[in-house]
Amino acid sequence: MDLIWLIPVLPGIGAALNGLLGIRYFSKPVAAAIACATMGGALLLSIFAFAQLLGAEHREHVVTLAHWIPPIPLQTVDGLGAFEAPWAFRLDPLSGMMILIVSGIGFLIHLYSSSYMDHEPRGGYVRFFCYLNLFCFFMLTLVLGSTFLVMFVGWEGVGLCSYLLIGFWYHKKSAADAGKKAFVVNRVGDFGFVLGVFLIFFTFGTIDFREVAEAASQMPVESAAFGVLSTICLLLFVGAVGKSAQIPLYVWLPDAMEGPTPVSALIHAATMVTAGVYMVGRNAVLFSHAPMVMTIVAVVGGVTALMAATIGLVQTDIKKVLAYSTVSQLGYMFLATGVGAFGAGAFHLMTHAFFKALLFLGSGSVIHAMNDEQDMQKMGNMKLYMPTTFITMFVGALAIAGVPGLSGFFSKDEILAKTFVASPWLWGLAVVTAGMTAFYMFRLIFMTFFGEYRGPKWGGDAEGQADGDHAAAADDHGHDGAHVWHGPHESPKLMTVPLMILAVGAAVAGYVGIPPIIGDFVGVGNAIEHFLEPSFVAESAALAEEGEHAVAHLSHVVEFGLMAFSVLIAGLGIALAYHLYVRRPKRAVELAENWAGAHRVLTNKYYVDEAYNSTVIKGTMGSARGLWAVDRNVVDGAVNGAGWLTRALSWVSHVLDKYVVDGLVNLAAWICAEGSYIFRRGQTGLIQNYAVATLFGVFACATAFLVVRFMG
Amino acid sequence: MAETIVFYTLSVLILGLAILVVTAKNAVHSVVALVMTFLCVAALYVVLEAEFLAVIQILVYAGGIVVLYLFVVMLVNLGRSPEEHQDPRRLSVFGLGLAGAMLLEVAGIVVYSYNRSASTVTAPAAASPVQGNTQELGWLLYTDYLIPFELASVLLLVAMVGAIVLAKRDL
Amino acid sequence: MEITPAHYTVLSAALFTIGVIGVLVRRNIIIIFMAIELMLNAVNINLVAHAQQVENLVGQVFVVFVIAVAAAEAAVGLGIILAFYRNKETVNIDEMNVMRW
Amino acid sequence: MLDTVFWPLVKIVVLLNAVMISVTFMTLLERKVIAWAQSRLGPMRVGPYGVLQAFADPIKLMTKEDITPANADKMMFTLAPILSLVPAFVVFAVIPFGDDPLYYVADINVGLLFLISVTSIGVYGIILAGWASNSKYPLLAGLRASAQLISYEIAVTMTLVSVILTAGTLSMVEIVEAQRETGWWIGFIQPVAFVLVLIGGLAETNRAPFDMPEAEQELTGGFHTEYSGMRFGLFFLAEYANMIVISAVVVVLFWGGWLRPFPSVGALALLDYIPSWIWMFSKMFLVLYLFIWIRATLPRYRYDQLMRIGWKVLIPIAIANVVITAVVKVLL
Amino acid sequence: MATESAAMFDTDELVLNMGPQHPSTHGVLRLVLRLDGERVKDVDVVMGYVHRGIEKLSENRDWTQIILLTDRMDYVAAATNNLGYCETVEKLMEVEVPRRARYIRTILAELQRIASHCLWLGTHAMDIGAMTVFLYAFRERELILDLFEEYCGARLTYNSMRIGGLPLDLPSGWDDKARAFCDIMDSKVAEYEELLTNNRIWLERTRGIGVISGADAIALGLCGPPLRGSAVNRDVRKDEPYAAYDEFDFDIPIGTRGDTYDRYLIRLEEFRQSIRIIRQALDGLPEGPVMGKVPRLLKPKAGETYHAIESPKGELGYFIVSDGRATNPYRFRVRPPSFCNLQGLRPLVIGHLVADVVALIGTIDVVLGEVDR
Repeated sequence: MDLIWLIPVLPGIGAALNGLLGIRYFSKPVAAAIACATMGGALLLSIFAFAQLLGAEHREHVVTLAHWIPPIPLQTVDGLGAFEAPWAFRLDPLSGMMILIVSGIGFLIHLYSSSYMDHEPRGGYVRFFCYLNLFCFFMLTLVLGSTFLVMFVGWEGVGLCSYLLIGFWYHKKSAADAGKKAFVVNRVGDFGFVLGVFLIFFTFGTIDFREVAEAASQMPVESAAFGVLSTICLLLFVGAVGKSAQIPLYVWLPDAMEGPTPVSALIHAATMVTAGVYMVGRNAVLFSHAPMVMTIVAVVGGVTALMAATIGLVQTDIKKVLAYSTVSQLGYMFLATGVGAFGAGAFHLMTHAFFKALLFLGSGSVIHAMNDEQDMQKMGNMKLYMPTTFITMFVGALAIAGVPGLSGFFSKDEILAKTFVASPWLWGLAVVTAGMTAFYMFRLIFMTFFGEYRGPKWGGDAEGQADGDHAAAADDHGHDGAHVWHGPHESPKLMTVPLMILAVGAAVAGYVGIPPIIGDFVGVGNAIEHFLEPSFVAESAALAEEGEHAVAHLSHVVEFGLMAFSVLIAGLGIALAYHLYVRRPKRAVELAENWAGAHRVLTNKYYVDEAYNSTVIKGTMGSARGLWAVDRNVVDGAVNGAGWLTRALSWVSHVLDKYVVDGLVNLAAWICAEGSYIFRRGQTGLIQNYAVATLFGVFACATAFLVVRFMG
Repeated sequence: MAETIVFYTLSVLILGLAILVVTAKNAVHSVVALVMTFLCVAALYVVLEAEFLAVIQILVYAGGIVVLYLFVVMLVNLGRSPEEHQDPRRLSVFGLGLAGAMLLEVAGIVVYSYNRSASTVTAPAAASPVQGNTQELGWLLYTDYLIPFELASVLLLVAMVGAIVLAKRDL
Repeated sequence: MEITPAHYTVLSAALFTIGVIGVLVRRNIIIIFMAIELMLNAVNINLVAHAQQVENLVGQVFVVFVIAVAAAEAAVGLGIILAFYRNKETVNIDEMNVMRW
Repeated sequence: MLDTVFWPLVKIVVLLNAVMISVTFMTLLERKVIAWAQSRLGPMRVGPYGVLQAFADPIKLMTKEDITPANADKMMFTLAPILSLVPAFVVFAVIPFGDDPLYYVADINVGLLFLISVTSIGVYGIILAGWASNSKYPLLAGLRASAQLISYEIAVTMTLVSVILTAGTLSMVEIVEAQRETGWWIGFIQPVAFVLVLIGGLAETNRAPFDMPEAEQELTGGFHTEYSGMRFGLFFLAEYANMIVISAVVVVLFWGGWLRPFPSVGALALLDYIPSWIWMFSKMFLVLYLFIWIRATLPRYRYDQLMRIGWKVLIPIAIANVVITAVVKVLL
Repeated sequence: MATESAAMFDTDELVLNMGPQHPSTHGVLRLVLRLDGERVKDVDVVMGYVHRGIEKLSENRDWTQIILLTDRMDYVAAATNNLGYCETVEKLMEVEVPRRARYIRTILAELQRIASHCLWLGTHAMDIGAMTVFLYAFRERELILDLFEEYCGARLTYNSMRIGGLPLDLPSGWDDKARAFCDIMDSKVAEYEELLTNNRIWLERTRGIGVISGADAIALGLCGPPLRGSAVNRDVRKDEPYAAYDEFDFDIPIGTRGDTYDRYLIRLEEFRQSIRIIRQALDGLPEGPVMGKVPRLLKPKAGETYHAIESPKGELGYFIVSDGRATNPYRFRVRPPSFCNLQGLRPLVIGHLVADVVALIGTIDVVLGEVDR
């Protein structure tokens, strides 16, 4: 376990190699091999570390790599404190689970990308892997960080990589803009996070997670007053909202779909966006001492989940649907943490990582097959052309829809159950969302894979087949635009194998968290909750007791009922989707026309972007203009006045200089020039004349010597 | 007796060839006369029991430096003789007279001083641990005169760099 | 008649004078350089002769240094001549007066 | 007087004649060996198997009209072949052909240095020949040749320094004696130096694959294009004399001179009955045969490639060899 | 230091006249080189020293007499010239040539190709200084000349074909001798390769020297090995088969870099391919007459025709116009491959060193008799 620092460093090395040398020298396979190998190494180390953690008595391990910031005396509540930040990595159940997710899914996506990005020119290809590796480096730093500051390094790093990768095709204006948007919106959240960290240090005099948690557990639960802990939590939550795309800062995530699809899968579905959830989970103790903030978290999560789901209902861009779905599922996770079910949130985080990565990669495969077409209206009947992708994506959709037996069912159901205990209202919200989720997911599946093919035509089948070899050969030669599309086709092995692995994961990952009512029958406990417990619960005795108490109140019957109800809702959603998009496709159009107003609102995503544009952006720009006017008139005026004064003074000095000082100098020069006529005669420029002069000198000396000798 | 013959023969050769160097119309002839002069000087070194220097004189002077002159003479392929243009202000005749006077003076000094002190002063070097002209010279160069020797090598390096920089047409 | 260092000195002086005359009279700068080599050789003869007379090799050591300096001088000097010739198409020392007032 | 003047003079006369005769036979040997390499017979008409060709050639050269081009510098045109021949002959003075003083003219204490320095004079003949002909091809070839000679001279001299360090003396005779005392021919101790000297020797004698200055196909004969008759013959003589010198130097410096093989192995003392000069000559013959063999086999380098090899390959290796030799010498 | 000055004796432009009497311009080609030091800045190719007016002469000769004149064009590949001319006239007169004659013609043409390449290899290697190869190659060329002598009595100008077929059938036992020659040649090609192909000096002298791109080569109208060296797959034997080439199995070697070394490799490979063709032709030699049905008085009907064959040097084409009344051609014009390839000399040479010029003259393989005609 002492080698856990290598887990983030390995992809870092890969990024450095590819970035410093690769872009100039490496061929595509070499770059991909380096990236995949470093990620594979990180995955192996992660598995190894995780296995050791499972076997360890004390499930927490901190490795301090080096001193980063030496102790700096800073003011805190309790007088001077030492602000100190070692480069320390912490391996505990929560971070253990996270590194497995990040390195595992990261590795699969590296593999997938090596094929998916093959159409890129060599430089871009290597650059992509450099960014991807760099992202994994920062993400692993984030989850392994032992202090808020190390975590913040990762936090900002993944933000940077997200920006780079969204804007990977930077020559496309929309991509560049989306990158900027993601970056700017994240800044808002990061600002809150930084403030939160400041406040933590000011309050506790330390920024180490464990020490903070221990200190916080000694403080009373702020159920009545909005105290310092609540403030901290609110600020941290602002950070989480930014990173995890919750209301009101979710707007960047759908736009982030401009990036390459593997990026969307890795960063904007499986890992980075869950950093907010992870962070809240990591600070479970703090949050459980601030029930008011918890409520805010739950409400924000619930509302986000519902709102994103409604938008997702009408989107036609396959990646946008998945993006809103991600926002919605993240809302779910926050809902779970908000109601105190940190374990359930983390559990959903894990299952979501599997099926959402799967869905994104599957959609990437489809997009790839359709020659970069993302509009679902132009797809259809793809199951004919790409069976593997279809099957794996279907499994993913089933999982996210919460069909019993698959992973989504377990995690979502647990959240629902916990929510019901906390607040039936929120439960209602969540159930409706679940139904919508099932609907739009299957709408996606049906529009893409079923029905008639609606895409562009390509060369006749026979011809296409005959030219297959030729096309492959052409692909080998160059990627500069000469790529000819020969109709939808199944993706290469390198892309489908990760899909299959993820599909298996999406199917079975839920079995680590079987809910007690089923687990009791088969004699298996909720393994993951039990496993994650030390990270969340131990310290917050008060809340834990309350939670236990509440759950205990939920009878098996009610729980079964809830479960059945949610399954029913999901089933309804699927059925509705089938009805509207397979059985009677015209009906969907009619519906949209009948409900034109609502449809328009949903298609335009509630006009949130426009609202932000007219308020926040316009406001910022207006105030900037005002400030500029002040700057120009007042500040510049003062500076110009000073300038004028200087010039006036210098004119006086100039006159003096010109007639008095220069006059003296010129006089001296004139004297020299006039006098030099006499001496210039000797300077003939003939070297030999000078030599004669030298010789004459020698002659004189010799003569003098002789004279002295003979006379003396 | 033999030494006398050899000395006078060589002296006549050296001076005659040197005059040829200075007076030859064609620069190439000058160079050839210069080589001959140097070879004769080398022979004089042998008479003076400085075999190593004699060989070095041939190797470095005759075989190296003068070849350089020859190259330059050939490269500087002149359309007109450089002697065609003469600056009216030059003091050649004065210089010639002055040089002659100098020669007389120096000869005078030499003859005078040797006549005054016929006894020659010898200052034998401290007993050298090695035998033979070359070895002793090497010993001196690498012990007492090590620093000047190294400086000379640096000088040559600098000259080499300088020559390349100057001679390269486009840098 | 025995050959004394005085003989060598006179020979050296004569050779030196020929060199001096070459430097003063000729206008081809290459030949002037050669005259300078003659002067250096005159000095060398002197050094070697006296080294033999005083039975001390220091004189010969200095001849080695003189030769080294002569090599350096020839290399740099001829480099300058070539550079000059390329620009001015002449090696006449009377025409090398661009640095004059 | 007899010892200091007469006998050396006799030896010099004998040696010069021997050199000239061996040069004539060298040309015959070269023609024959190359002919055999090229599956033909070579000269067959003059004498049995063309043996008398060796005399026919010089006679032809001597009786041919000796033309001096109208615009040539007459004095230099005549001086050039002499300048290239004299050094080639002078160096024979210090080459020991056998173990007895009878077999060499002089054993001077700076023999090797003398050899190097005198050889370096030979370049004048080539440059002046090129210049005096007052013709473009010879001038070009003359400049090429002199540049080549000087470049490779540096490499060879550098290499010889390592040999001097190994043997600890500058005298040719003592170098051989040193090899006898150690029982190791320097060629086994300094194989790199041997190869360098061999390559440098090829280049210094303008032999294939470095025969640029005489590249018939490019410069129609090089610096001696305008020469004919015996003046051309002198160049020829000088070139082959130089080859013999190089072979002798290689043998003396690296392959034990006149020593029999395995000089330290007493069991082979039987071989001492063979006179030392036979050993010397047979070794020289092998080296010369190698030169001819190379000429028959290899194409020619281009001028810039040749200079590149000289400056960027041979000289660095030579310097490295000297440094390594010095370090080893100090450490031992 | 001395060499530093030597390396820059490029002080001014030097005009160097190479040829017409120069050992390495292969006949009487004259090059006026403008040198910057040793580097060629420009070159004027002057030719015409052996112009004999063969084309004009032919317009005043009997159709059969012209065969004799074609011998004198590419005199190192006379049989190929005969073949091209005869086939052109046959095409004009629409005469059927017996199969046996076509086979023998193919054998002769390929033997001629080997002989021509032998000459090329020898002189090319000689130019670069490898003189042994020269004599080796001539030794093998001698064997071919012996074969020709036995067939038609001549060793250089064969006059070996007739319109409509061949003057003579093969002498008995000739085919065995030809087979024996093929066996000898196989081992000899390996010998040449051993001497040159991996020779360091040879590589340094030829690789990267005289590089010309395929597009440039086509634009200059190059043909034969110089064109194929630049990765252009063009060989008349494959593209427009004549004689009996469509019945044999052989490969056309193609270069990749378009430098002198590639052209060398191509010609060496052509040795092997020629041997392959000869062996196939000897094995499948059909019986029958060697002369087709041709009228006594040759008087083709009015018309014009162009026909090209692949000579060792490249595409050799004849353009003949007959007015239908006279027993001589109205217009006779040759497209000589050497002439076309000589166009490539100037672009190849510019920028190279003087020493490369001879290598480059060698690599394009011109015969001045054909250039000047």
